[in-house]
Amino acid sequence: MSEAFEELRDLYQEVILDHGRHPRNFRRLDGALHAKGENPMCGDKVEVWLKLGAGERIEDAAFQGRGCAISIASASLMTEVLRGKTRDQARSLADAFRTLARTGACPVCDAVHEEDIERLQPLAGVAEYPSRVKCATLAWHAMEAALKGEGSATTE
Amino acid sequence: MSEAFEELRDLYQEVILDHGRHPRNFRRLDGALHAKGENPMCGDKVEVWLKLGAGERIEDAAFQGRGCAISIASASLMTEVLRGKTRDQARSLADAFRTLARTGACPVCDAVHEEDIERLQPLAGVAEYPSRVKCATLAWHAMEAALKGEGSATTE
Amino acid sequence: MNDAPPVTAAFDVQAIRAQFPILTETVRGRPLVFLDSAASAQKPRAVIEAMVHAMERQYANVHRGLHWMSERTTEAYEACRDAAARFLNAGSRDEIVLTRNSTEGINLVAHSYGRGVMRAGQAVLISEMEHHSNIVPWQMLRDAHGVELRVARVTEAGELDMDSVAAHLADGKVGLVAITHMSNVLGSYTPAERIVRLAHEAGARVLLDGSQAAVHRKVDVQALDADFYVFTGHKLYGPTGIGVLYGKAELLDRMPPFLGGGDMISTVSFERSEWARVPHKFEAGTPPILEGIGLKAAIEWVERIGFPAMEAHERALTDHALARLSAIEGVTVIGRAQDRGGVISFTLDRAHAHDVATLLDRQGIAVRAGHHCAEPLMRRFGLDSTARASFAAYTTRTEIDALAEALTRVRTFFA
Amino acid sequence: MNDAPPVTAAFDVQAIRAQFPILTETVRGRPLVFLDSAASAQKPRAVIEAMVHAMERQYANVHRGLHWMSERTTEAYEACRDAAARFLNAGSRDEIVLTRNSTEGINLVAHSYGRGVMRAGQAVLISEMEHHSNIVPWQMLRDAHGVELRVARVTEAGELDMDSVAAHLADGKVGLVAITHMSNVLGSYTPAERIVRLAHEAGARVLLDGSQAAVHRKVDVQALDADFYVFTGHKLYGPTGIGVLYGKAELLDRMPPFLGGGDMISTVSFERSEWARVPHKFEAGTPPILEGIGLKAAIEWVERIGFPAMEAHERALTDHALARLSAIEGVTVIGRAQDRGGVISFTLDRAHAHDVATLLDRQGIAVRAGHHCAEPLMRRFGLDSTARASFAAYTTRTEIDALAEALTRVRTFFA
Ligand SMILES: Cc1ncc(COP(=O)(O)O)c(C=O)c1O
Ligand SMILES: Cc1ncc(COP(=O)(O)O)c(C=O)c1O
Repeated sequence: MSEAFEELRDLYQEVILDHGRHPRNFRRLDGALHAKGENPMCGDKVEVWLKLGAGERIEDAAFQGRGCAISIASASLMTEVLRGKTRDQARSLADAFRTLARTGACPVCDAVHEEDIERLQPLAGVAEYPSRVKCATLAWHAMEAALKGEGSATTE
Repeated sequence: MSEAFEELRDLYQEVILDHGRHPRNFRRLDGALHAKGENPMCGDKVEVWLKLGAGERIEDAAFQGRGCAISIASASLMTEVLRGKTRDQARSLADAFRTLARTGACPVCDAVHEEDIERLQPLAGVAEYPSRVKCATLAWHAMEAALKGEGSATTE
Repeated sequence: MNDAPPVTAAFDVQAIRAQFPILTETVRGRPLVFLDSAASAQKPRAVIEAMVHAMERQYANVHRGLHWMSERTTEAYEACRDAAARFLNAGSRDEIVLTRNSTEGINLVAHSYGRGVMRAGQAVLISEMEHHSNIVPWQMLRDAHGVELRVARVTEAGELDMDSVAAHLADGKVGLVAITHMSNVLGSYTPAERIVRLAHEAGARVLLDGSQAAVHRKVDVQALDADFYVFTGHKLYGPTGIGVLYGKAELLDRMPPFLGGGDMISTVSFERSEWARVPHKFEAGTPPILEGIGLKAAIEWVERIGFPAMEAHERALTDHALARLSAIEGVTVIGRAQDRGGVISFTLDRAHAHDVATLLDRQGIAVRAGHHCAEPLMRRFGLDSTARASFAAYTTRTEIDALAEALTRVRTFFA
Repeated sequence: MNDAPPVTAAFDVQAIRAQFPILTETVRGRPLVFLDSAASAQKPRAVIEAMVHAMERQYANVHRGLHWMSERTTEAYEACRDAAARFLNAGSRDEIVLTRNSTEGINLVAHSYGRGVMRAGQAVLISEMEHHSNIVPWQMLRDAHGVELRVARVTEAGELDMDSVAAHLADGKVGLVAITHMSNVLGSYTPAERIVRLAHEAGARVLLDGSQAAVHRKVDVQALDADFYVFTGHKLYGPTGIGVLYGKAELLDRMPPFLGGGDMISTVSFERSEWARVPHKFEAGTPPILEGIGLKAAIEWVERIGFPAMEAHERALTDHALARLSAIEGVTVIGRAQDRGGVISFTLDRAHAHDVATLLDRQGIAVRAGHHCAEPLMRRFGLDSTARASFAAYTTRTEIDALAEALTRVRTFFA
């Protein structure tokens, strides 16, 4: 790949392109916790479903929506890393991810979320593009709304 | 008079101070044409009376009012120079005077109004102080309103 | 105050660029290619210097000061009104109200003409291609004042549907037509003269939103016979914080004031106040003094170049851009109006407009992406968002080529 | 961006003056003595440079741009909100609405709180010493919305009559008290904390007009427990075209929007629009971007000097000026409030204020003369007009001596 393309890669890493093109867990879940997320500024829309299992752990997570590659890839990656998490763990991971997206790093998260943050690392590049941070965090806001039993979230 | 005072003289010539302090024809005229003038921006107020005599010539002119030295002196001088003028002459003199006050000179007036403009010349200095031009022209607007049978004029 | 080289018949884009300090900046390591002038234009040195001159050498509050600095500043600020009157060929400087921006100008008309003069049961006619600033004020008027809101259609080609305009005017209920003079999304001009004629025949007044048009084309409000015309300074190479509302004197005279405060009154007592005469009646509080001084410089700068030269330059750029963009597989340009200016919206297959904009930005190219404050128009074309490139006097062919090449790269990337 | 020398404990007025290019100008052949800062203050280099930096190096429209220039400009502009929140000690940056000036801030509250939240039959309480900008919007509200307008008295000493305030609040009908925090004519401060306490006890909200006060004294809206607070950028050494409205979040949330347009909505369809969240709900259209950047620099400039030093300086000047002016035969200073700042209105026997101002101007001294947009206060004191000298951080003792000497000359002249 030429140098010119290399530049484009710093934000749009292969993982993001891949999840953007082929989102995982792109489906509805019946009888699950559910919330919608919307970023009215850019029109991105996402719906998130969470199925809680034994010990209130997330057994299955899924989403549908439309938007930019960043928001779709972030939602897709999120559904993957959420499996097996308790409510508290999911919320704490959401905080960690928001820090990552806003600042490009999350020094304090290493201890707890090391492995998950590593998987989410490809999205750290959005920190360089402040207006895109909300694309990356949209699904996470919706996920938290679902956990709280709120029907919707907005990242205006 | 010291140099410092000389500076103050370029606008406030002795004639103006004198007419400002001792306005001439400062009275009402019964049964005469009459109009009020007001400059709401600065609060100056003036009333003008004109008595027409034979041949529709101004036989007597008078005023009352309150305001700054410029507006009082201008009204006072006006009542003096208006005597004996026809309506048209008074209007034409008002035009000439406004030019004088705005620009500091009235090249085209010399022929017709030479003598009157010379008497009014002390007011030419206001041209250097654009916001004061309206003080000088207030009475003249009221005078024209009186001639037209309008009750009031404003130089907002 | 202005040392811009005289630009005459020949349009020398490099000489023009040299007057815009920002154009030598780099972004993400690349020379800035600024194709977002429809959102806000960059500022030539003449504008910057006029504002600096005021702040460094000649400044005070205006209108009420009797001292030298105030009188000189008043003259400099009020000269903006003269410049705007000349720029729009208004019948009188008193028909120029200085506002904050187009949005405020439209709100002023919606308030003072809408609530003050229109009656419940009348209608306002807008179109599907309005900017939110020419939609929301009319919705608020509708909801507060019982006025109907009608919407003229836009054709598939992205032109105002004049049959739809005529149909909406037919019952004579429309009191005001408020329509853009040029779409900020599609670049389409609307046939302003015809709109005005039709509207007047149907007894309606017309407000034209010239936020885009006034930047690219000579506007003559008397020739158009427009009742109201608005534009915004920051798109015309001027500062933010200032805009212009032209209104016919007879209308402005009849309208109640908009905001209350200093400068818009003639006398005040607690019982009642008397309004100052037009246009001051509509200008409450300390005005945008520095901005007026900057806008005057911007208008003069545009006049020195002249619209014939600027329009020719922008037309050539637009043709070139349309050709280059259309040649890229997967790129769709939205709208193909006959009469159009240098604003081009497009989509790229399989890539979201936001990703396109970010990837262009990564290559130093600034385009806008989103709904461009025209959500209803997006919906009209079945879209969520588009990317938009827009051109100004300082835009070059090379920059458009850079856009086309970068876009080709983005396309390959997402393919 | 700012090369102002650090000003620490010791207040060095010459070092401050050096930061204001305009102060070296001459007027009518004399060095400028600018004693009209209460109308609008001069601009320090830090403000000029911040605005120039934006125009020359980093500018684009804000909020909706995804590209570098837009993102950086958004950050720079939004930093003004943070600066204003810190400056007023607001609980949150979302409680800061950026307006055009104080006048717009007051109109916004009169519209969105007055029409949107208050009910007919309630009353608004103002005072005899308000600026027209804090009178006329309430008259318009009264006439449009059936709200009563009450006026608290001012004592002969030029202080707000707190008994009168209490009496007007007694029947519990007052929904909003809108009172100046410092008179632009008399220099009197009002006891803002007591006003707020009394008003809250009577169930009323309070808007404080800080156009003058915020320039001279540390304002802490939380300590005051003010519901609304406004100030205007151009009096705080900032540019024209920008002002600040602070409002408690719970109130702003309940209030309907003011102007409609781009940036203040979350979604738009022709049927209805949803408003953006606070504070953006109140900010329609392209905001005053360059002005926000300038105001932030102004706030930081003031903070670097610090109010303790600035207040001490201005208090010394005011005491000196009061002593010198009172010593001139025929000069009457209007008002003798206990708590007062550097704004002094005076009259001169046998000379009209306008003549005084012109004759001072002839000597290079800029003072204001007239009703100072406070006609009712003039009437309260039986006056048509006064001359007014007002002081800023850059004012010197020598300038006040120059005023006193020039005034003596004027007096002799008119004697
Ligand atoms: C006390 C007071 N309130 C309000 C204003 C209005 O400020 P602005 O004209 O900037 O809106 C002023 C100054 O003009 C003032 O001194
Ligand atoms: C067509 C059109 N109308 C109105 C506006 C609003 O202009 P402003 O935000 O300066 O008020 C814009 C630009 O934003 C526009 O393009």
